[in-house]
Amino acid sequence: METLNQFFSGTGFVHLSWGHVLMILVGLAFLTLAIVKDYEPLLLVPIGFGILVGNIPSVSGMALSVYDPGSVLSYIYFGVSEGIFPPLIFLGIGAMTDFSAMLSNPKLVLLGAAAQIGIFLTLIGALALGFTPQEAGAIGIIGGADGPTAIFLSAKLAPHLLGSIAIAAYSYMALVPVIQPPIMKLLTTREERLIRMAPPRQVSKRERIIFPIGAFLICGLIAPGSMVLIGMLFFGNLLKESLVTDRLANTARNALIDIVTILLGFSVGASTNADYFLTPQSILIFVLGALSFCIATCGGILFAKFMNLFLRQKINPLIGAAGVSAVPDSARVVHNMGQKEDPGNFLLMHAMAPNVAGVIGSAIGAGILWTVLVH
Amino acid sequence: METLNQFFSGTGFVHLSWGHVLMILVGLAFLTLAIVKDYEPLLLVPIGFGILVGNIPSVSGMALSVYDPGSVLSYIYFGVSEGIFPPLIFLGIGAMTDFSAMLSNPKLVLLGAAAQIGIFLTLIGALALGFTPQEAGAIGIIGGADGPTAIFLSAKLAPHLLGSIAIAAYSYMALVPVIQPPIMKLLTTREERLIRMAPPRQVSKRERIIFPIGAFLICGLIAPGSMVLIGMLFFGNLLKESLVTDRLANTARNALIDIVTILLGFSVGASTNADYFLTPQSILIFVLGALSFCIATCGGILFAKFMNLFLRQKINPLIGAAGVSAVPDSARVVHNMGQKEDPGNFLLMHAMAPNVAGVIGSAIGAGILWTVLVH
Amino acid sequence: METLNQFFSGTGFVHLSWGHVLMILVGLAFLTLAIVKDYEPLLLVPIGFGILVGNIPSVSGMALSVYDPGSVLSYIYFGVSEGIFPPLIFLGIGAMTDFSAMLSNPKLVLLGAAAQIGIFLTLIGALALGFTPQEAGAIGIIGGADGPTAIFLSAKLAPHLLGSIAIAAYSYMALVPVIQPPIMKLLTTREERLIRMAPPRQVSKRERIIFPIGAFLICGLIAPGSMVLIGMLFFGNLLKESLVTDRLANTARNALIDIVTILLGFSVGASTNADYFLTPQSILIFVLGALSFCIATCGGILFAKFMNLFLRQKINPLIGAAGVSAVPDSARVVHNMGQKEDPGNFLLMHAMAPNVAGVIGSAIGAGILWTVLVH
Amino acid sequence: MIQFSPSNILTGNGIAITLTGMLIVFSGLLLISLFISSLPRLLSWLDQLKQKTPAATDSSISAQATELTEPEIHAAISLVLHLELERCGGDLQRITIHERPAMASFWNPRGQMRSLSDRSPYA
Amino acid sequence: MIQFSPSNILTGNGIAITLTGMLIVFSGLLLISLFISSLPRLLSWLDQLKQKTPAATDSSISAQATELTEPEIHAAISLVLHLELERCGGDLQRITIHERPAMASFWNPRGQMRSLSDRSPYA
Amino acid sequence: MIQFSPSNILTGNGIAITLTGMLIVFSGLLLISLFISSLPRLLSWLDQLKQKTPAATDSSISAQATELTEPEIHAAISLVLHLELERCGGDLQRITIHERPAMASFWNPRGQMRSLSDRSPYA
Ligand code: NA
Ligand code: NA
Ligand code: NA
Repeated sequence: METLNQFFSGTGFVHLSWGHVLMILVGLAFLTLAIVKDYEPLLLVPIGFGILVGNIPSVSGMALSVYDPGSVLSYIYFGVSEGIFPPLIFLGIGAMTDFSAMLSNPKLVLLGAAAQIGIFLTLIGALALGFTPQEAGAIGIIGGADGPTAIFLSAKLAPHLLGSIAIAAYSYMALVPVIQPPIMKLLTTREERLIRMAPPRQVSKRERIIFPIGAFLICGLIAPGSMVLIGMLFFGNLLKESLVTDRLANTARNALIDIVTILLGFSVGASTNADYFLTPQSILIFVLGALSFCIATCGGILFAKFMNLFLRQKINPLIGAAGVSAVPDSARVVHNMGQKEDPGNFLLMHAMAPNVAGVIGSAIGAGILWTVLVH
Repeated sequence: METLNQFFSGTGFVHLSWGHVLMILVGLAFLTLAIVKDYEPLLLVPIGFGILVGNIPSVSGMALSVYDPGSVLSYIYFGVSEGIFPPLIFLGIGAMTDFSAMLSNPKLVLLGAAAQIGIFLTLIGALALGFTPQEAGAIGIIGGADGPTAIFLSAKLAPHLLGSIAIAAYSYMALVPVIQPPIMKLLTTREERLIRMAPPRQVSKRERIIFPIGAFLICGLIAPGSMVLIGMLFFGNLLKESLVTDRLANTARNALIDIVTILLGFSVGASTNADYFLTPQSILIFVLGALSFCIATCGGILFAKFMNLFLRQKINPLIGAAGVSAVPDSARVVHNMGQKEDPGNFLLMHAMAPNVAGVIGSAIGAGILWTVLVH
Repeated sequence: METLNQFFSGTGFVHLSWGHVLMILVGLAFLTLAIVKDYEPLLLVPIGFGILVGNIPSVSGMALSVYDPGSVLSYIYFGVSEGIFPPLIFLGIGAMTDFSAMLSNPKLVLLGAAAQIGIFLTLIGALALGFTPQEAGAIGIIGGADGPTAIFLSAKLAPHLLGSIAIAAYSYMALVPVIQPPIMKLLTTREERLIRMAPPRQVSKRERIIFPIGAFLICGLIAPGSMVLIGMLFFGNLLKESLVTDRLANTARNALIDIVTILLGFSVGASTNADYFLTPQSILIFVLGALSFCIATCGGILFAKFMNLFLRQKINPLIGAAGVSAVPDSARVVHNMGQKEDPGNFLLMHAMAPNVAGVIGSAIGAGILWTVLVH
Repeated sequence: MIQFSPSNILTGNGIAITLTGMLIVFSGLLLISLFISSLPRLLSWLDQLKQKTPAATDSSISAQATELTEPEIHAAISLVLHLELERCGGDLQRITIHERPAMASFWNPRGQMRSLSDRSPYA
Repeated sequence: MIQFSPSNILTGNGIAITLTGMLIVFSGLLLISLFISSLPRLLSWLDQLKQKTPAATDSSISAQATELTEPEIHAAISLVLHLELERCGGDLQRITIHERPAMASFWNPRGQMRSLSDRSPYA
Repeated sequence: MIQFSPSNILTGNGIAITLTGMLIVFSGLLLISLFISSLPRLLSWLDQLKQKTPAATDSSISAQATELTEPEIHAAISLVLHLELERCGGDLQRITIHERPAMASFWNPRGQMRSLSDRSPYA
């Protein structure tokens, strides 16, 4: 009888709070969005199921959750909390990204810089709301629209907010097709949206090989804090473009990135235990995160319009919105909006240029914030 | 001369004891069973070769064995001793298991519960033989007929017995085609063995997607201790069934599970150094393990006969034997025995239902034992 | 302004020394050799890019380099500094190596032993130049012409020289087609180079299965220090040859070895920070390394000529040069040189026998050095 | 060596653990059994709520086993080849493995990306 | 709960960080932009240095779209099959996956290795 | 900078290590050499012990290189395609990758499992 009692006191039902139930519903919502709506399923399925696992109330004395030293989940979460997984994901992304669109149209790179204003204005907002500078930096990086970068910087600057920031970043990345279109419509005229851009020049194999090497040296020297993320991104890209290391590139963009994605998503989800996660801070972080996506989108579009003041060959300002990263969703949003106005206007490849530049831009931004705020 | 002497005193020949020779012969026997008889080669080849490696006597002062801090094998064994590998294997199993057989015939699930009596009666036997409750729990789990579950629970409750328990569990799983048939014959009449079962209904895609989510919540809330194992199993299954995360499921059931299987098998084998392994306790564990398999088989068959007392559509009691898990060997044993009596009787799919239910059942059992005995 | 200053003082440009620039040029040279000349690209691309990353000067206070505790690179480098990666690479090599050439011509195995003289004479040279016995042993192993073995032994005996030794070993392995031919020409007459060897006998499946088991027991008992490297090599080979564990062998020789190669190469490269790497010791190590390759080549060729004094069926002494390992480059060098003299002379398979024997030989050598020098 | 002492069973709480354990195992799997047996009814009830009966779409496909012509066979083989290879190895990203000729145009009149995965959600 | 206090922006150095940050991000990407826009000129200048103009090799290939014969179609399908399968799964090592008959000769008159990877550089 | 001091060789035990080392390396590889040279004899001796000579089974297969008919070529291509794809990517489990139509029957009159690996030994 005692044993039965002891067991029931260890059962999840007894300790289940409303917070847990709420978070389980959030997890189910993530799974539904991913499976039914097909929003970023490769990320939302692991995160969603992880949320379920993290919100089954565990028994005191048993090492179960990501926060219990010695638990299996804590070992997996180690790759998140120490920032090991994000660079490995960047390695795989590098090995699957084609920078040709960017190489053939260098001036579009600047759109990827402009969109990073979202990071810094959100930082200012977070400071005003009472977050410490370190926390504000980690929150600002949500505006980079880049999951691995956000996790990396949060792990370094504000580990206690990592769960909220990661969930916010991935949620809004999945919601890019919902967030961006109204802003894009608001800030552009119909004439602007109709601008067709000339097909860019062909890019040689040698350019594609030299690019990751040179670009890494530039980024690394300018912002050493971005060295690991950017280094892995361009290392993966060199594995792909050099054509002599195909088997390594292939493993990096398949087995390796898949394994890391599974473990990262699952353990980030499992870190959202209601007891730690359901705080006023989390709500503020979600509000600030939404803002940062909007600001970043505005930044990219407005800068494109600004550039048009000086350019003879006009840019379609829609592609400025792709500067937020969220590869390749925001580029696809741009393409679809362009086609809605003119079905013969193919903006996808043009939008890829600011899109991948945005990845580099937010990694540099993260490096700067880490350098300035690490003390 | 001194150096030569120093070297020879460091040679394996000098330190080779009869125990080591015996264990090396055991390793060779495992390899022979696996390669010649084709018994569970994916497990017995790594374990068998690991036994060879673990019983080459190492030199004092050199970090070689799994028990020497800082040795390569100790780092690999870390995944075993901390229970990290078993959930990852469950992830891969989930991504390759089809629960349709079970979904289409819910009442067969109970057979997978009944067979777990082997776990608990063995625990009682182990207590009677003088093992501590923690040790007894870890030994009992051999009756779960589930390698990863056995390793996970031993790592938590009785790490010093982990090697013996893992070897016993995997040995008997490989010997399922030898152990089960006589018991099955003894406990069933020819009429019972001839019972044909109706083909079950079709299972929709939606059922297969919702099942892992719902089943995880049930198991997790009822036995939080099983959360990690069961969570990974159903997470893997959701990756497979959701159809939107094919590439993750594919990696989970191929590269990931293969890498973990190699490392787990090899280091479990290497942990069987004669100095640690050849103890009276190990012999007792092997005896109790054999018993637990027999009891579990009886439990499943007898419960099937008990259910037949109430059912209109009779169950073929042979499939009760598949409730012990040992997927998919015990289901295949059931199928073969059914076909021996009536070549037109196809029991395989029916047997898969209690078979996979048995996996869930023993993971729940492990969760209970961990919760009750962790203190 | 202060922040801007603070940032610029944290920029790489400020801290960039001539040493860093020199090392970056070395990294670029590695990449050029790999991509343009196709010298060992699977190793030199990761190492070369790693050198770039390791020589971006990092900011004090930020955990960036492999030497900063808690940095991402330090976690990856852990697999190098603790010697974990080399055995995993040997696992994959085992799973892709066919020992048939060796099995069908047992006496060629001795050539793989003779070439190990390079290890020990280099050790003597290093002692004479003032290195400690431990350092000398680690430097000598460069003569084993085996990257993983060199890293493994350096990690155990002289971790502070690991970077230099690894870079030297891989550089000279890539340069085997440049280093060996002149020595081979010098030490053989035209008549010797024209010797044709009879096609060896066929090797049965059973021999190929029993070989890794027996050979492991021999090596393990004679030199327990080689247990881990040799154990993994033959374990991988058994996975391949047993034919019942195809899926494990397949993963070991693809996903697993690729992942480890990427991480090993990249982090070894990143460990060559100019501040640690550009020392007089490194230059001595490179000189000694070149010597050791030459001595090893001589050892193999001269021993082949010595064996010819006693053999009726003469060996083509060129294949002695393949005894240095550097699989399969040195075997290919032998083949090409044989074909230059006589286009109808196919030495490749014959050269594979001492080639793979050389791998075993240098692993045994490493085991001996570890045992003797560990104290 | 082997000491059989049934008293240990009581001090070790063996009976209680067994009874509790089997009770929990059975309730867990019973709940799962009830869950999966009610699942089809639950789903059809949800479908009725939605009032959308998208039936009669599958039944229209009827396999016509007529004699295949030569080009049809070629087309079928090539299609299977294409579809399977598309997926094998690296699923969506696999297209990028191909070596590209030095000056190939990455541009394509329909605006399709050539080698960035269509579903890469990582960045 | 939510306290909006703009003074924090100043004490937290927010403006300075923002200005510096955007400056650095822009200079980084501007440098990359300049680098990639000068890359083609740099490369053609290097080529001129080498004085080797290996042009006019690509233009010779002109696709002739004539009617294919039966054996040509078979050959094409088989070739694609062969090439793709060669690579799929395990690239260079993949050849070794096949089960081998017990007594197959590993020897081959042209001296080719059967199963050691042609490019294995690991040992 | 470089100091050549041969005395270090003696204090560092260099000669002894070299002699011992080469002795051990040679004895190790010599033992392996003897092992593999005696292996065929050992195996044939074991076979004689078993008294079973299962010879003359392989010789019966003789390759007949006759002209292939059209359907035979199709069948051959399809067979290779099938066999290779069966294995590529994920060997035994690969069958399960396919998307399944919503209502497909997992049941099969011959009682075969559709998607649980035939050799999964993990649980
Ligand atoms: Na961005
Ligand atoms: Na079980
Ligand atoms: Na060697």
